Amino acid sequence: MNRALAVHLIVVAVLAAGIFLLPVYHATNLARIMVLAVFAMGYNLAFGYTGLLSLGHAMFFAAGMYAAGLGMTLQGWSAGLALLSGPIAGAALALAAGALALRTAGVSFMIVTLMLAQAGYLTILYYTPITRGEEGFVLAQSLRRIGEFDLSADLNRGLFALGLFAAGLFLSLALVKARFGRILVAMRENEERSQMLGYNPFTVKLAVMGISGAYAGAAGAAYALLFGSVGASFGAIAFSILPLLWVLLGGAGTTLGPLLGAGLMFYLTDIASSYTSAHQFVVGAALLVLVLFAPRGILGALRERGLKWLP
Amino acid sequence: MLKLEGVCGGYGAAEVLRGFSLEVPPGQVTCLMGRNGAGKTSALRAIMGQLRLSGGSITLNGQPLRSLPAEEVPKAGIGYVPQGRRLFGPLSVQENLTIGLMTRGRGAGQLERVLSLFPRLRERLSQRASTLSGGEQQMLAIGRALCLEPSVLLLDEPSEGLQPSMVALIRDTVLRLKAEGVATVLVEQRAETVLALADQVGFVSNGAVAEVFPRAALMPDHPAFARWVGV
Amino acid sequence: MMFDPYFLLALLEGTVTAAILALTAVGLSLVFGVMRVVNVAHGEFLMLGAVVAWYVATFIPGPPLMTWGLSLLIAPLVVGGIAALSERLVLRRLNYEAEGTIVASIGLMYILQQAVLTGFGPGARAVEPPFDWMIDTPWFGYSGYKLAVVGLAALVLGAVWLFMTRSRAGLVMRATQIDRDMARAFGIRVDRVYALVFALGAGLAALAAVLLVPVQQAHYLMGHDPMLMAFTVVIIGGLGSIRGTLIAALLIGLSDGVISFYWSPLLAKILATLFVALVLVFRPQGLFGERA
Amino acid sequence: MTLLEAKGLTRHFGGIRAVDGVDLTLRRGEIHALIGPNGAGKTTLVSILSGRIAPQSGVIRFEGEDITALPAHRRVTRGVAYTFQITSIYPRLSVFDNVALALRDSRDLARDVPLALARTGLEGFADETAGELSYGHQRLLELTMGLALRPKLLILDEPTQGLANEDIAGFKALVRSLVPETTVLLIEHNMEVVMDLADRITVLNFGRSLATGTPAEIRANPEVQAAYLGGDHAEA
Amino acid sequence: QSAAPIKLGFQLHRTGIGAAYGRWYERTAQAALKRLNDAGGINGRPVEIHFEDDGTDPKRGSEVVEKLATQAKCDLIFGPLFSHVVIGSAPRAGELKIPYLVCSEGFHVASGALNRWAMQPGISDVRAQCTSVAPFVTQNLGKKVTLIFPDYAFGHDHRDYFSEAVKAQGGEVVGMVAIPPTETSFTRYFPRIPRETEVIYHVMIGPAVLTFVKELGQFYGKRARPEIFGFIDSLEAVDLNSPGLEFLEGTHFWEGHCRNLQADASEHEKAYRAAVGVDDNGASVSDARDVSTYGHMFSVWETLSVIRQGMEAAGYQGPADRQKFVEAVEAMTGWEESADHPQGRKVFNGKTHQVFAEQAISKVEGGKLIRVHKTAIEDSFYPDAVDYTTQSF
Ligand SMILES: Nc1ncnc2c1ncn2[C@@H]1O[C@H](COP(=O)(O)OP(=O)(O)OP(=O)(O)O)[C@@H](O)[C@H]1O
Ligand SMILES: Nc1ncnc2c1ncn2[C@@H]1O[C@H](COP(=O)(O)OP(=O)(O)OP(=O)(O)O)[C@@H](O)[C@H]1O
Ligand SMILES: [Mg+2]
Ligand SMILES: [Mg+2]
Repeated sequence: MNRALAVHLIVVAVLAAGIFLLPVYHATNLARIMVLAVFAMGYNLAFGYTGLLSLGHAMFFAAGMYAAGLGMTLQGWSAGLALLSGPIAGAALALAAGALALRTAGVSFMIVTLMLAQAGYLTILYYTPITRGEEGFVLAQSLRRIGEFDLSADLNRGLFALGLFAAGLFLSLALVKARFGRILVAMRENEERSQMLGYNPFTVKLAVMGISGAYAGAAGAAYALLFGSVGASFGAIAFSILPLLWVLLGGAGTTLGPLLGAGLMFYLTDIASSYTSAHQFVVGAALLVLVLFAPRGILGALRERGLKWLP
Repeated sequence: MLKLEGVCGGYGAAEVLRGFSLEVPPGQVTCLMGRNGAGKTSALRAIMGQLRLSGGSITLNGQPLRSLPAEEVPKAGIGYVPQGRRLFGPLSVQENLTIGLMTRGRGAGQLERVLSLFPRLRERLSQRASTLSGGEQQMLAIGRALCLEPSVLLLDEPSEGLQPSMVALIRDTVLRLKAEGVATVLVEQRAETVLALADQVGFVSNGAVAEVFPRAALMPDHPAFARWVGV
Repeated sequence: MMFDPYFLLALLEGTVTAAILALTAVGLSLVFGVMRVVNVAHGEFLMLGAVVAWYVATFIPGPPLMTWGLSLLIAPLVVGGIAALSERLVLRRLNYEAEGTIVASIGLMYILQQAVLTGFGPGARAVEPPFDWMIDTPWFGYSGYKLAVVGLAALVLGAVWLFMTRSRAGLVMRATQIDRDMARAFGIRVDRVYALVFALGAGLAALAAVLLVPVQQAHYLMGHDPMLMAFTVVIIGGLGSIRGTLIAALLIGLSDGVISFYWSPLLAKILATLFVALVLVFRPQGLFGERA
Repeated sequence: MTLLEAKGLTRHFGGIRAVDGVDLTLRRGEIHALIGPNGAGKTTLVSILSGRIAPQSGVIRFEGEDITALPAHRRVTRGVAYTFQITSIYPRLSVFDNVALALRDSRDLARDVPLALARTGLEGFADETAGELSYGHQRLLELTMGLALRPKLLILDEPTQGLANEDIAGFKALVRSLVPETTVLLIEHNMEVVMDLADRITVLNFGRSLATGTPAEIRANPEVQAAYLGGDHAEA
Repeated sequence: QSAAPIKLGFQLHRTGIGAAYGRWYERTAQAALKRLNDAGGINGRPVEIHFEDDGTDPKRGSEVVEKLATQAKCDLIFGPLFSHVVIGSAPRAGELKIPYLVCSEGFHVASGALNRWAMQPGISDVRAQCTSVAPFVTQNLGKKVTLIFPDYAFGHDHRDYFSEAVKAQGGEVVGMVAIPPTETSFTRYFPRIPRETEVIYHVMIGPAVLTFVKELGQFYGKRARPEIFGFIDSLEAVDLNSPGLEFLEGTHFWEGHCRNLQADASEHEKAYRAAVGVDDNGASVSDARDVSTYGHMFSVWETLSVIRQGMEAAGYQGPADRQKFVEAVEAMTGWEESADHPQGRKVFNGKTHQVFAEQAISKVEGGKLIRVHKTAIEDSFYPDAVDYTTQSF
């Protein structure tokens, strides 16, 4: 138990060191990876722990992103308020989508979330006069500050991303370690049994959808403010599949898997494209190799090979 | 004759069978008894090629089974009724039986025989197997195995969940098959069933057959029962 | 709006969309229904089929009808072969486990896309239809080939349906999917079934592609949308039900076509998408699926 | 005195009248057995009681309150527990986790889980993966989970299936120790167990209740003999 | 004083939906680079270009900006085309204070949405393009226009600015058909074209455009059809002789730069064509099937010329002079047709960071695009929407 906590603290400490010590390129990447990892951690709670294979999480990310972005540009919200609106928007939309989609299970759930997200994506396009659709819009640098804290400055960006990530990480650690986490896994493993143990599958799953949506929305809002642009491509299907891929790579149902997966995928693409113009080939091959040797993701494999305590 | 000699194997890294040896003579009923977790099911799975084996040999009429791929074992004439039924749940009763019939490419006459053995199945031919009652599922599991007209039949606790008259029916069936020359391996917990059917009884413990007795040597109060199954 | 010829056009278009959807979906229905493998690369098999068709049409001299006929043979073979290879090299080793196969098929998708991008290029390339037949109504013209696609799709679907129901193959495949160990215990050659199903599914996608290229073009990213739509069709139709697949394709194709006749196209798309989602919400097992 | 009262429960599947107007009364603290031929509707009936299946008609009262419309999980929290005929556990979780999930309001799992396991003799298995247990042990785990819920009414659907003989003896003792705090509704085909344990027996046939009575009465009932017991049990 | 090479970052759509453009942008950049280095580089220093793929994705785009700026330590970045990528990437360029020269045609630089580091000196923007072709359309093709455009920002710019210009010309927009993105078949939208329509104005992008054009042809069949005026974007990288495109004969296109070699082509134009490796039909000299994105890719070549001029004017030494570079470009007012600017004369607006050019209107004749009109640069002017020079760096 404490071993797990120690590992998490070390990871956060290493990330913090990275922000201060790494060259600016990698430090910015790290900030980006941490924000995306928050998205993935939320996804992991729903998918990795609870077994809800959603293909609609881009919708929640986009909800946070647009809530923050439009709040600032149309309503004149401050950056702090905009950041706060992200998780709220994400959670609200996730609860609404969940209330519908959770009437189904398995592949139907997958398709329903996919379709809802697609409808959400098209809605962004439909309101192009406001959202600027596919093209998106830019958040002026001058707006992206909380009081004196300029979110667009490199170090600040890193620190903010780290804070968000650490909050998300420890929250998810606490969640999965708590009774709630055990119940989530129970839903994944045998829903009928869980119901006959007195758990309400619907509310449990709806709750986790809400939490997951809040993570996604928080990441979306943070992304908009840290990197300064908002666009519909963050609501497209591909952006729903990415967190799934990250989580699977890092290890579904592990607290640190999302970070690992998001980071790995980022650097896989980044490094491959430095060496070859056919970089997708390298990435594809790497994915195959990884999955052949660690079909449960990297941390999943470690957990199977002895590190049983890994949360 | 089905013969297991010193079979060792298990799941993952764990060894479950530790030198399991057994001879199943044709046309006889061999019963296996033992405590929960002793390895009875694992032994049957070993025969079916579903267990990772690390040693020993399994032969049918001198022909080695161990080296065969799992799907060849039933074609050699071994029918299997697994514990917990393991039907093709989403398929209909009819389809489950058809799969049994396909295995050795024999005919419809067998289907007729199975259905007259379990008339309840005839009423339910188009029902999904998973919605059958527990007992009906057990009938289907047995019927499916009989469809392939086995020369060796492996039954893993077949009377589980069956009403008493059905249990009697299963006993009759085993005896009838015996008369037709089919060898049966029967894993069973109830001593009275064992004593009513067996030609020989093997007591399984700790992944191996600890003792084998011919039927004649056994009485309900035989100490082996107390020693190996705690009656 | 009594008789509006353009409503007829919307219906026609809806039917063609439905045919194309159904064609793309049958292969997926097979693979997904039997192996429960979420094959993200299915769309890439479709795309490969189109690319092969373009190569055949471009480099084999002869009238379009002949090269088209040749493509109908060659593309499924080539693509089925590639699929069988990837099944053997990757999926089999993963034991077809749901999670691993998603990553693996994403990997495969990248590789196939890159291969085509490098070899075939990023452009959209057209293939001539096998016959140049235009239907001329007083109000609009319509490509005869598109109508032919509807007929051909019906043929292909019929053939697959026959294969699945008349031959024992369908049964064997489904049993294999339900319980592999027990399927083996009844003499089913599980490995072979899986390889066959996977190759067959890919081959059908390629076949669909050959029918499709004269209408759309071969392009290295063309697989993405059809794959998602095909998934939807398969789920709405109910797993493993060919009839369901067909009806779901009609439902989706026509709803898209007809709704967009009345509303602004983008709004129509949104409505059609929501409609599909709601169908599933209120009939989670799909229209023709059965589930406990 | 009455814990549960069901009236006119009906559930048909297509043409099959699985449960067809059944009345059932359970007295507080009794062991009540439900027997009947295969396919008689026993599992369907208790599924209706536990809320897994909705009845097409009929009323269920539990402790005087109408629970017919309550979802299954709410019934569990009110004290109705069900163990499955076809084993339903969490196969990929450890035995410990399986039981921990059932101990819904334990403050100290490290203490309570081993205690719960000890009741069924599974104490040595806490760290094993549940799906890797032998069949008999999985059945025991199923039972453990039911017990861990500390229900007022425990519905056991063929609990002795797959148990070795010595475990059956232990099982009988266990069930006896549960009453009168817990009321037990027991489905069994093992007549020895039924006759030994039950205070009262209800016999179901073709979805209808054939008779209810003490073991002696049931044994003597000719209709029951014809439908279910057959000759050899009549005098057992 | 340094002889170390100047490093330019090129943000390239090598994969993703922009790939067809990307590969030609890369070829053009390579050709321009070779010419530049052969002529002695910039300020006497050789020039290198780092190409980095952004997958035509805004998220990756901003990562690529990061990579080119901070890891490859490029002096500036140029080359992106797709608007959503530009908008996703430009903020990061602004933060990193690195010049970001866009080779798009979006109305994002000149609209003021970006920042002082973003400029578009190579190609005119959508607003200028549609404003300047409107007179030709209304005067020669018809006054009742129906617009067909993709239902997102790029299409909306066309819708808004072209309608405005048509009205200013006394024409009338009688129909607007917005086509949802992700659409792969189009026939069912064509009934929305009102019967009174005299001209169809269409602009589509993405891989399905060929289908669009084909289906438009099928829809009209042999019947009388309105005049058709399209943006070449619909057919960039597509062979005009592809099956199904026969009906385009006699229709008109806007072209940023004429794909087919025109009878009056200048020497500069011929030299440019040869340098990039494009034949008289606008296809690759090594593969006649490999049609270029000729209407747009000149912007890469010309942007590089502007970079050279800007750096020379600023006396550019290294990253410390980036601001000077931007100011130097802002101070420019335009360029004559030359080897540096083979597409033609340009007027540059330093305040809006946007260039204005002559536009070609071509007619399809015998499967070739023959220019029938050239708009005046002044036709494309519109009031400034921003003055970047007043913004801080
Ligand atoms: N799938 C599995 N993975 C790992 N271990 C297993 C698996 N199945 C069984 N075992 C282990 O193998 C041992 C023998 O189990 P087996 O099922 O053969 O027992 P059995 O004699 O049939 O018991 P029962 O009477 O309870 O059915 C047990 O210790 C069990 O935990
Ligand atoms: N979902 C269903 N669809 C169709 N028939 C069903 C369904 N569920 C149960 N049945 C049928 O209803 C009847 C009663 O089933 P039930 O499971 O209640 O029997 P049971 O008394 O528990 O029998 P057993 O002792 O064999 O377990 C059976 O004939 C069964 O086939
Ligand atoms: Mg067993
Ligand atoms: Mg039952």
